[in-house]
Amino acid sequence: MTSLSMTASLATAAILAAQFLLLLGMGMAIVRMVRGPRAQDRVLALDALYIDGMLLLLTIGIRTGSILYVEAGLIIALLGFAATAAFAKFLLRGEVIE
Amino acid sequence: MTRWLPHPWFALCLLVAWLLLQQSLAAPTIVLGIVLSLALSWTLGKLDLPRVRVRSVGTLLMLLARVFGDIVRSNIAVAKTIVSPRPRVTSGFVTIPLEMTSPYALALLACIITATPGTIWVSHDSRRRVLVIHVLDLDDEATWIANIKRRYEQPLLQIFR
Amino acid sequence: MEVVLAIAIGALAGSGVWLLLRPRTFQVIIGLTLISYAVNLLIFSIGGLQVGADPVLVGGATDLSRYADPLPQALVLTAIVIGFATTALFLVVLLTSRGLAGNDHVDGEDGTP
Amino acid sequence: MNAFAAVPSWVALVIGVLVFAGALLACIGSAGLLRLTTFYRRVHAPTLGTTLGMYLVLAGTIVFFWAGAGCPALHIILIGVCVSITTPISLMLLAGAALERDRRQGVAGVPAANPSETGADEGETSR
Amino acid sequence: MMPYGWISTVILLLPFAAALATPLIGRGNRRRTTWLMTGTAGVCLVLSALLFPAIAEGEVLRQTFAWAPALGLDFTLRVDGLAWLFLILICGIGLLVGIYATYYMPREYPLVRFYSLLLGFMGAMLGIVVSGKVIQLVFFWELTSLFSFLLIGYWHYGKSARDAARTALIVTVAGGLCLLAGVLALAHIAGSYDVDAILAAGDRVRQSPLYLPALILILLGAFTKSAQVPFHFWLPQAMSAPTPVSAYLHSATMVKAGVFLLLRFWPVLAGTEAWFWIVGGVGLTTMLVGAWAATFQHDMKAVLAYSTISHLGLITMLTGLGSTLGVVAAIFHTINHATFKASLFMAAGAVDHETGTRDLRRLGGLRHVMPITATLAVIAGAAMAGVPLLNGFLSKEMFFAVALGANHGLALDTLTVLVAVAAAALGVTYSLRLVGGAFFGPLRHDFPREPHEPPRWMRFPIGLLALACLAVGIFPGRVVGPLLHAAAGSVLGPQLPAYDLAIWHGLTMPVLMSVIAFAAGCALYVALRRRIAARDSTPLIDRIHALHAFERVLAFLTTTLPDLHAKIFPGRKLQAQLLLVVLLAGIVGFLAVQPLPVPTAVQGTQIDPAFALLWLLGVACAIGAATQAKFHRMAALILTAGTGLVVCITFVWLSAPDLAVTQLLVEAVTTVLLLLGLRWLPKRIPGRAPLSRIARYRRIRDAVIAIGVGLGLAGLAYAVMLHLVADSASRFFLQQALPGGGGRNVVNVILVDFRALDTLGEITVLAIVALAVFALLWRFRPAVESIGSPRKRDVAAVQGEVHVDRQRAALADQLAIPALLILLVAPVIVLFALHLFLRGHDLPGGGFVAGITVTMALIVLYMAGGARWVETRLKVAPVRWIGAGLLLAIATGLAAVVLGDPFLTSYHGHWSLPVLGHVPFNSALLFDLGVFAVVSGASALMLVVLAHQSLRRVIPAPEMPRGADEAES
Amino acid sequence: MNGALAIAPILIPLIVAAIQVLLGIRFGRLRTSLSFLSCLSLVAVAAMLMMSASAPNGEGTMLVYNLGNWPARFAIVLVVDRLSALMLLLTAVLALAVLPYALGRWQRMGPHFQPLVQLLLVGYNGAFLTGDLFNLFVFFEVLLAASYGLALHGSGARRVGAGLHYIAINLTASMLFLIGVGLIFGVTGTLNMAVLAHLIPGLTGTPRALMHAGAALLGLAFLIKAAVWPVGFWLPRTYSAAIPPVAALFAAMTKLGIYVILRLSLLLFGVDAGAASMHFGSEWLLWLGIITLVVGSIGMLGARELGKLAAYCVLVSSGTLLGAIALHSPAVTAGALAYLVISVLGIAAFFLLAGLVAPREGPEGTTQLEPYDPAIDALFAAEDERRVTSPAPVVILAACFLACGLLLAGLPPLSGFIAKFALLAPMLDHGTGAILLFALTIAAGLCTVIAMARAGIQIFWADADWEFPRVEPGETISVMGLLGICLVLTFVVAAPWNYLAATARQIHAPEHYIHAVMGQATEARP
Ligand code: NA
Ligand code: NA
Repeated sequence: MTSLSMTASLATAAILAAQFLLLLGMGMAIVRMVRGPRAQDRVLALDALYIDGMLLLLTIGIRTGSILYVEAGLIIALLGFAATAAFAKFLLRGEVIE
Repeated sequence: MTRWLPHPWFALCLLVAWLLLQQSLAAPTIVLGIVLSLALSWTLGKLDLPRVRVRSVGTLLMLLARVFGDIVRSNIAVAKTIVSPRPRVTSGFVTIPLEMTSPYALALLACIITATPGTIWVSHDSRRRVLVIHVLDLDDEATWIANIKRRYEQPLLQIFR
Repeated sequence: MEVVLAIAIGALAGSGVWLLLRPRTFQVIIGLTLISYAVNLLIFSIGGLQVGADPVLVGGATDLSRYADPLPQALVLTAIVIGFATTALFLVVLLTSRGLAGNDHVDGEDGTP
Repeated sequence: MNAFAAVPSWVALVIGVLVFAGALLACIGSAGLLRLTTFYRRVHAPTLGTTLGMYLVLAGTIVFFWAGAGCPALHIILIGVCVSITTPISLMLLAGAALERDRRQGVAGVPAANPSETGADEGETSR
Repeated sequence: MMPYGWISTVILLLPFAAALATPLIGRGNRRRTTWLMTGTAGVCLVLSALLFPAIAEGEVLRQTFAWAPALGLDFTLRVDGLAWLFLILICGIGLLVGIYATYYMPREYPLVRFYSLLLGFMGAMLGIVVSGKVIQLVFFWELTSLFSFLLIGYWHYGKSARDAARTALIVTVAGGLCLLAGVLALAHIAGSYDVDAILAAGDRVRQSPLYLPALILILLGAFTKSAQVPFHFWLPQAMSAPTPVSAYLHSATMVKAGVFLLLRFWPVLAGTEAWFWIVGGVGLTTMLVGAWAATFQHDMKAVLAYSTISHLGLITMLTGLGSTLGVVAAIFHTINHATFKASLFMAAGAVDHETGTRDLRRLGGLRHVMPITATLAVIAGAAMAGVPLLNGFLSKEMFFAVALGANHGLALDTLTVLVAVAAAALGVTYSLRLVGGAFFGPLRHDFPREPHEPPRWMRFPIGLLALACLAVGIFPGRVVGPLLHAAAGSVLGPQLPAYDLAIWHGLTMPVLMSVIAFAAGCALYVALRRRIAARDSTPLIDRIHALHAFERVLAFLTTTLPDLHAKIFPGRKLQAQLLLVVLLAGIVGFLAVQPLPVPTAVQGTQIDPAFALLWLLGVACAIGAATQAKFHRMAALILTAGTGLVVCITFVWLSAPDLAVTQLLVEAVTTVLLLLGLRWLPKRIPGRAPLSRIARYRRIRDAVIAIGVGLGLAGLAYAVMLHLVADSASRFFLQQALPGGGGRNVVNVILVDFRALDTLGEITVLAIVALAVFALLWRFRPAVESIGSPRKRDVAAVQGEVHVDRQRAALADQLAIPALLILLVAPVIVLFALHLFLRGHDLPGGGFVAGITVTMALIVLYMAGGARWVETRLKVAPVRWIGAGLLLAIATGLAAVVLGDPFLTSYHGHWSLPVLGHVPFNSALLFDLGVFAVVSGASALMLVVLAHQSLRRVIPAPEMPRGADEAES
Repeated sequence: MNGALAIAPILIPLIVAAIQVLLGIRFGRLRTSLSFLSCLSLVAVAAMLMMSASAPNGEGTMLVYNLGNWPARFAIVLVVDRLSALMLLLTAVLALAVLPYALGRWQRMGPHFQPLVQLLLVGYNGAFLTGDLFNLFVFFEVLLAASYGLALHGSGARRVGAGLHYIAINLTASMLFLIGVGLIFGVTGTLNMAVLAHLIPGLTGTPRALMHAGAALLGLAFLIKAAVWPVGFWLPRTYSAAIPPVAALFAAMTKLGIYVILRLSLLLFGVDAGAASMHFGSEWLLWLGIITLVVGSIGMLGARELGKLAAYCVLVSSGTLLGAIALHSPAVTAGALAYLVISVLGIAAFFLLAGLVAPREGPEGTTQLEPYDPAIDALFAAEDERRVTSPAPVVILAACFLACGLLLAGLPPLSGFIAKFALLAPMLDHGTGAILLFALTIAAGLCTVIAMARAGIQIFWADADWEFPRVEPGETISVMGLLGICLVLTFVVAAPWNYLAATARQIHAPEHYIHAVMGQATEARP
């Protein structure tokens, strides 16, 4: 019983730590976003931010024990690229849609 | 058949994706899934998606396993590079002549190269059949060219002949 | 959590208001976006914050306290959609204005570049 | 509020390790964004998070729901598949855009449109 | 018994009916219009005369029609002696003016408008005098102002006529509005709008605290209408009107409306100090000023106008002195003035008509060519001068008697007498000048036209009026006695004083004063004749020009004041407006929170440090966006997207997956839309120059406001978050979602069932916005300078000589593989959208998110292949989706109405189908399908339309592209 | 089925708009006929609702419609009382009257004019009918979205510039609206206005303070829509830039703000709201109304073009109404309602007319009406006796202009005078502020006369070279129709006035409303 709760709390701590790491990653991405210096750096940072955010959603799912948040993650996975791709295309062609 | 089902492989993939999404194998779900995947693959046909022909499923699976291994290895390598107090970086562009022309093969190669940390697809010239990639830890250009041609291009040529 | 969210709402609203008072159309639209984030969070939070509550009904709805407050969420959803629509329109209007007036000043007159 | 109450202890440990490791990789990837000095180098960094980092977290999640709630939650796999297809799209476009702009601004060291003139690293734009 | 009430009704209605009939009947036919005018006036005159037996017995005739009884507004006609006297004046002079005008007005004029307006005026004037309700009186009062305006402006091609019309309108309407206010106050005191009730409440009125304001307001009405100093200036200017109008409105009738008002309310308002000082003082001043000014005019009509002012002042003063004899004298002089002044106006008109000028300096000796007119003018002029055996003499006598009878203190009484004599003397002078200057002296031959005697029917009205002057002057008791008795009796009632209308009362003080005045007037005329002719302005008072003052006020009101306001409140500036909105929001929000909430012991949720860290990032993104939005738009956009992501994660954290999903999708679409637009915004380079002082001040000010608003909202949010309501409507929704709504996702059930009308409205908003966007960009072409060309063309332009084709191919290559991958992902996105849609009722999802997701699929396809590529392969008709979706959503709701339930009632259950087994069905899903269609259609339409802007490029600009580069320069 | 009549004013234009959208641009005729059909049926439905709302059994006759068959307490409810029926009829008549005007050149200036008008009506009618605070927000947004589209109809630098300001300010206002609704919901747990009114007396301490904050922000949002000083500067520019039929339709929009303030202030902060909340904010409303009135008058005096003049008339009427309803007196409210009706019709007619006499397509700020020049020419210049026969259309236009001036200035013989009288007469009982309002309302009438006379004289009398665009029959019909209604209302006074007086009494007794809505709670499905 105690070992179970011990490992459980250890796992919880690991999840918590993971969340901190992901948030830290997001923070570093945001720093890059602000600093630039070029537009593609910022877009790249946004891409990283989306991925870290998606992973964060999954960890929240684990912490709350709810599977429903996976859908939000799936949306980031499927559509998060749209924004960055649009930015990238914009940088590439000066036009998102030709 | 090809008129109404131009992309059977994709239809199948879509059906699988649908079932995964629904997490159910109930009759209505499957029926609906079939209808949807047929409709969507028909739409893909309307969009002039090139036909795909997978000649060797086995090679494909082998390639995926190899890529997974490469990904794990290069993840660790790149992570080390980043974490090391003074990153020793010798990055650079590598130009690789390619033999293959199939769009699917190229797309898969692009995914593989981009997904593997440490390499990134930069540009491809379809007329001259050359590929430019950027490598984070570039020791020897020739080795990189040889590796990629051997480890990825050959299987891809087999798969999408 | 309440304190954090309240500060967040204030900060978003403050940034938004600052942008709202700027002279360039793009600043205004970003400002409005930020304000609408703040407002959405405010409405969302009025029912109180619940971490780990069930968002959808499980079994019969007997113990109501285990569920997140649905009404504010529904209101925010409507507000988000309407905000999206009006932001899109504002965007198009500011583009048209830029095209017709020749600059991106909110008053269409470019005093200071 | 212990989410692991229903999970066997060793499974909990496995989940913890998987998720932590994945998050660590993602974090290192983001750190790369900061630490690496040029755009062409930085563009490699996020792939840590989109590949192994993500695989680990996804695996942890699948295990968690499988073991905890008994639901297979296989659609989580879809996340992995989608990210693996979509990330290359934006990264390729970004790298292409960077190359295009460098070429246009005449930055030395980027491979010219004529691929035989590919240069080495030293001339890369390092800002 | 005569149906008196109905007769008075006919008298009132007939002119209005005729006025409306004139354009129809008289269309272009001068004869018919003239007959209509004169006939109407004649009939009214006869009908009025029929009322006399009753009036003579002191009866008050009334007739009431229901108009708005609940409003206290009955339409009551009330004819007493005073009203009857005015009826006769209005109709009688109206008849004569009608006859005169047809000969006076230029032959080629159709006169439809003229007679129509004249009839309308006559009706309005009759309306004033027969009003039995004070509001009714104001109603007709303002109507006379209106008709006066239109008649003065009859010859609107001349600037003088236009200015005169405007001045008269503004002055008299202003007076009318004052009258309205005064009358409302009066009625408020008396508790009724009924004239009789008010007349009966005299004591109450005079003791009320509202008496003085009411008095002043009513007097303002009277004084403006009767051209009393200082509002007299409109009357001389109004002489630009055709002469019949001057004769009718500006001598005989309309200007007498003020007098009528003073007499009408004399029993209620008079008898106080205030009345005496204001009415008496104004009347006295006006009398003197008018007479003095009349002496120095050169235009015959101007002389008459100022003399009218003077006589009106005289009448006003008579009512103001407070004696009952004064009232009798006022009424008597009103009659007399109407007769001689109208005939003089008509005579002046005849002179003008025959010679083409009215300037006394250019006229002379007309008695040789127009002897009859000259004779009539002499009679009327003598009446005006107060020559014995004419009516003017009698009323002047009475006036002197009243002046002598005043007892308000010695100095004041003496002054009154002196002024009376002086005014009378001046009256003699200007009468001499008018008649003498035009008709006597040597005949001149330099008139613009060759004068003859005017036509017989043009002389007829003048003659009739001159005859009246004589008749009254010689047989006052018989001719005018009963009228005066009836009129004065109706005002004074039992207070009616004894008076004698004999032409000779013996050698009394008034006679002496008359003689003095006459002699002085003649002497003055002889002495000043030459000098007057030589000067262009009135001595002593020409510096005080009321008209100038009026024009200045007008200029101030229409130019200076608005400019000043625009300077203080820059309403044209968006920033200023938004600043006011935000500031006011802060102020009212702060002031309304009373008492300020104190932190309670209620504990919120435990702070999760990760959550705090998350928001540290979110706030950093927001502030970053705020600072970058000026020069680095793309950075700001990216940072905003980052904030959106943090918001989304917050929703997940706080158990709101639906919100998270929606937020994420909307975020994505908005970002793409903004990005589509970013391309058109001008390039901006961060300036090296330091901020100007004003810019720095603005920034600091805005920052302070922003921080204040942020703090305020944070405080409110904190307070409301901690306050939990036990009995919220949410409980009901949680309880009823499954049994009543058939869904487990309560949020979605609320959206498509409990509060489906909100959702219907929301998709309507989307549809509208899409249509508006479409309409706006329909034919819009971007400004030339904002048209950069896409990069591929620039590359071609820059490196034009080398391998253009190869460059293109290379760029196509760069897109080829991403495009293929996107093509593969797109169907998965659509699949995912349908998944979200179907599960919406039970799990996070629903029509809206599904719709947006489909749009995202479309967006990525457009990005991959370009607009043309997609549209040649897929038939995208988003407008249809919008219409169909709206109809589907409505139809779902209406189905319930058909089944007898309220709109949007939902039905759910299960169908058993052969192969598929149990299939749940829910009508809300159909509604959601409508939502889905509208959302996808609307967002796709916006996207497509925006995307097409890029196709609209006409000429590729030779310059370097802009947009993304802005960030780096 | 009688109940279903309550939703008809929302559904008819919505369905018609959807069909019009579906038809696309090609079926112009059909689209127009549908619009007519919609407006005619709206007038009919509104008249029927009005009759049912004024049914003889007392003043509490209200039609309560529970959407989705859910109890009114929780779901959305539509309420038809005398006031909402009145507003429905007013907008329906307005729309019907304006419709012929737009048939020619105006609607062709862009696509989708007809559906946007219908959707505007959806917004109006929904906002008038709803008994739910958040639903009110939604319908406000419907209205605003449609108004954005219509304000921009025809595009051009001027409209787009004005539209940009209009949208930015209204988006900000919408944020305030949301915050207000959020705060009120947060402390009461309900969005239903009747339930809210029922709960407010029981609030104390912090919740009451928060509720007041919410109400204040909500009020500010409505004040922005009502274009009250100092948050109403957007109006003159937007309205004068919009095409005339649109501006005419917008004439009722500020009145919607007034309507909501009237309804909510009486319902939530009426006599039963408890000492701390009774007449909450009415001092502010009174003074803001007074200032708006003054500013509107100044603007009117200074207006250099006809559209601006009309727009400032809107401000004047807004200020007057706001001040009047702040007095919380049934008699004044009744007068205010009369004034509201007449000013909507009159201003709409004026906007339409302005489009016919003024060449609108100039850059903003073009001086169409010259400022007053105080230089005086000779008093008795020779009369210019040129032969005058104005063409019949110009005479008709001039007559209409005169009628508009009279209506807006509140001068006889048109119903503007009666409305103003009804508004002013009961005002003297209500203290200093009311007397000031009384005086300023009268002064505003004078300012209107000055401004209108200046404009009218210059357009119809002075400039021989003033160009009158060719007037199409539909345009004349619209103007004369609106003015005709006002003329009829001069003579037919008793019945309309009784209705308005009863309306004022009804809304001043909010318990009717509360009972009508909350009494329904038991009848609907569980
Ligand atoms: Na890579
Ligand atoms: Na709360």
